[in-house]
Amino acid sequence: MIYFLCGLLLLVGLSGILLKRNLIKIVISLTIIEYSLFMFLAVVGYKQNALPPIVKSVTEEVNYVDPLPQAIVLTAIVIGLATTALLVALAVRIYEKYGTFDIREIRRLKG
Amino acid sequence: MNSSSVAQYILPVFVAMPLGGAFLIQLIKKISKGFCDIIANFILLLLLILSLSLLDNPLLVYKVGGWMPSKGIPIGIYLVLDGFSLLLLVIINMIGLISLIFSISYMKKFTNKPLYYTLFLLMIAGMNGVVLSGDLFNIYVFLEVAAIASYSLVAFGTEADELEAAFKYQVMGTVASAFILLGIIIIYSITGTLNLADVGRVLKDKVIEAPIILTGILFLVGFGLKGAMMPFHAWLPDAHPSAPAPISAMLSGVLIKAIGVYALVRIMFCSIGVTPLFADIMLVIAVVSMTAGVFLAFAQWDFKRLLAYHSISQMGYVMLGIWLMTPLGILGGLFHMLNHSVFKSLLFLNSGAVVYGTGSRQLKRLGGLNQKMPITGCTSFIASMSIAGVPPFNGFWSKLIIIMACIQSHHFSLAALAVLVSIMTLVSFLKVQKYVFFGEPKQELKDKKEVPFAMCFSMILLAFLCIIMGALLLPGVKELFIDPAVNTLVNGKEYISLVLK
Amino acid sequence: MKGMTEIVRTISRLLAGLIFFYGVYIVLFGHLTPGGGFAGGVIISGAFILLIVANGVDDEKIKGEKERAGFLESLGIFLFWIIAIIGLCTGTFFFLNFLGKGRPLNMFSAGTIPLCNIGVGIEVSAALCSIVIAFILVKKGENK
Amino acid sequence: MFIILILLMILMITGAIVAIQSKDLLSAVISMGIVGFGLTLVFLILQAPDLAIVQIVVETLTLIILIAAILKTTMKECKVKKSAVVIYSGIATVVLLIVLLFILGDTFERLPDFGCSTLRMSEYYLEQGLKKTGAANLVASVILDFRAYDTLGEATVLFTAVMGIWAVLRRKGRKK
Repeated sequence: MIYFLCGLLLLVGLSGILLKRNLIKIVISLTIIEYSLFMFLAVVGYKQNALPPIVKSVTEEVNYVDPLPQAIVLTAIVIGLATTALLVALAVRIYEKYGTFDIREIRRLKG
Repeated sequence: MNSSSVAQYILPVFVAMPLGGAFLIQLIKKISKGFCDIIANFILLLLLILSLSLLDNPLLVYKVGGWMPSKGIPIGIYLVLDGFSLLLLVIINMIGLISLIFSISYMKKFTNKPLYYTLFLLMIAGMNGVVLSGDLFNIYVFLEVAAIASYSLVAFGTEADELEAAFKYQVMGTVASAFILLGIIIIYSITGTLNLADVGRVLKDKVIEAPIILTGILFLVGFGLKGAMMPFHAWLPDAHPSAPAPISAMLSGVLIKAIGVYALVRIMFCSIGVTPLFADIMLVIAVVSMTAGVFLAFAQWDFKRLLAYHSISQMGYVMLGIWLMTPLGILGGLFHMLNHSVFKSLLFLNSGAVVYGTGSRQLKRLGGLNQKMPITGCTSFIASMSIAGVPPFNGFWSKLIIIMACIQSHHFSLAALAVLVSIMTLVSFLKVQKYVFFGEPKQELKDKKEVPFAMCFSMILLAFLCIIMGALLLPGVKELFIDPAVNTLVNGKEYISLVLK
Repeated sequence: MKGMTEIVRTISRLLAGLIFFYGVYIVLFGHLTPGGGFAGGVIISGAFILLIVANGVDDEKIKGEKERAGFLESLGIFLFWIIAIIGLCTGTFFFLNFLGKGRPLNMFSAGTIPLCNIGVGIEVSAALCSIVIAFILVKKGENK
Repeated sequence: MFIILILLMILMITGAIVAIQSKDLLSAVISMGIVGFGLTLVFLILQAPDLAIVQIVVETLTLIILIAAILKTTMKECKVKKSAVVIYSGIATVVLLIVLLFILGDTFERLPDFGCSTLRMSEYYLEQGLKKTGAANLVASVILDFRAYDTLGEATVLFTAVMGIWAVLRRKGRKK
């Protein structure tokens, strides 16, 4: 059931890209797709009634959550931030040159 | 095996050195502008020599961080170099060095040259990282490094149409990366490991069911978008012409191969395994790219857009060769990938020289440049003949092998189609030669002179390569260079046992 | 870029110091408590961005800031790269954790991990500062 | 705890739909913030404090960047005429998404179910993490020691993005 909801969020983001014409809306939809992937990764790494992977004491044996997907999500979050920042920079310069955020308008002006 | 244990330590240098060069250039860009040129060229020269020195090594496995496997399960990240990745490594560093020599004088028309060198070195580091890595998520990270560097390089000359092309390229690239990441997550949740060889070992005894088929589709869409295969090619005809010439040479010649074709073939052949249905789908995509690319190229009157469409059709040839799944087909596909990277980057460098000299890309406004720019004209003629597959040049040999492979595996219609597409490529490039180089020059082109020495040198070097590449098929040289690459793909699953021995 | 009202300015000046030291704490204790190079670096850059946005700044001064942020960022990632290369140059492996491990659960206990954390923290904070400064400098039609 | 997770996810999905459909860009960006901060809470519930810290701060910075971009340009969404093309593309997209939903749903049944993840590579990280790397925070040990090569690549991604933003936002690209 949880996987299904992550998949639903992915599809909402995908629909945003396919339907919307505004550059900023496309950037928002891309970010939503990435958020759904991070959530899916965190859900895959979860273990029932386990503790976060911080070792409190060296001796006793404790049941921890899987640290590998968390490392992957940490890397992917910063990659998502980098991609979003570059996309927004391009969108600002395109608005400066074309005067609009609408893709069809830009394609018409580009000729 | 001590020779391989010494050669093992060269592997991380391929990624660490361009990264170090990029950071160094940003640190010292205030002190001296000229120094950045020297650093960048020296690093790429060194990388090319190193990659050529690794030619006759068996499969090399390098464990980053020194983490030995425990209970047979690999722990850290593995850098794996076999014949196939060595072929790509040589392509990346060779075309990178030549494009960098070309851009010494070409980039005088652009501002902020140290920034250009930093982004170029980061793209090289990203591609080397993808080609060397034996870990699924590591391929994704270095694919992002190379992709983000190429997005910003496409928008380097901040004109209106270049920004729009870079934005479209980045949106499609990010969607492709999202699909690839989803595929990696599903593989991790099933097999619990990220190492390519370990994934192959776990999946070998699992029956192929819905999740594996979905990861196959996701990787096909993701790497298809990155490699500009036909249904996903929309960004390429805009992105490549608007990039500066050395960058579009790198994009067409190397990036869509290292990120698109190599990663898909490596994951599918060596790790997940190819089902006959998947191979047929890829054959259909290859044929569609091949034919549609040429037809679309006919209608173009912009020099670089025409070359971009031809890139799609030539990549269709490469995919056709590889996905026939026969030893001869794989040999033809890989050899054509090598040839295509040489003559396609030469053609883009020629278009850059034409733009540098005359300032325009429209075929109608150019004419008779042979008198004014003899070197560019001659090298462009050599490149056009080799892309069209005229006998003495390298394009002919690889297309011949692909067509023979098609006939050998009873795909007669595909062989006929390949011949037809080759003829239409020849016609298209004769049109280019007639409009740009032959005939008498127009009035405003009278005072144009030849391009500076650095650009001529790199073009002559590539033209020389175009001519002698045919010799790579001679029995002596073939075993050294092409055969290891073909063997790694022919027995793909050997990779698992070799890496995890 | 003009700043905000007087109340926001004073509060931001008070808070920025606290946020900065909280970020430094997260970076230094990255291997013991949750957080680490990335989280701490982003928090440190949050402190600087709070000052820039709250107090407003004239464009000439901010251009100097951008160059310094760029230099600091290249320095941070160069430090991280040096730590990686040391393993390779001494003939052993690429990212070897060569420093001693010390007693577990105290500050200097994780070999090269604290050094890597510091390098990544500097790089991430300077990178995000220069991203926000670059966006602030975008005028209606002109920006270096 | 399971119910809270589902409620949070439903909140995030509605936030995403509002973000995409809303008429004004600023409210679109703010409702994207709902999705981001909802994700922080999901990370906390799924026992991942590391991710929660990074996500909350990175989400704030994404909002700052997007709002700075919108202030420099315009807040109005572009007007979409209800032409035939728009309706057809809408229907085609909805059909495509439903097909994708079934394919995803089909594979999600076969994945290991929610609670138990197949620990194969990370068993070693859990057992030997403290002994081999000395770091109590196992995620930090995975990031900076077992898979430090990933983090080098990832810090390079951020460095490349900053260089890219400088390349894109500089005033004159070509010297005339």
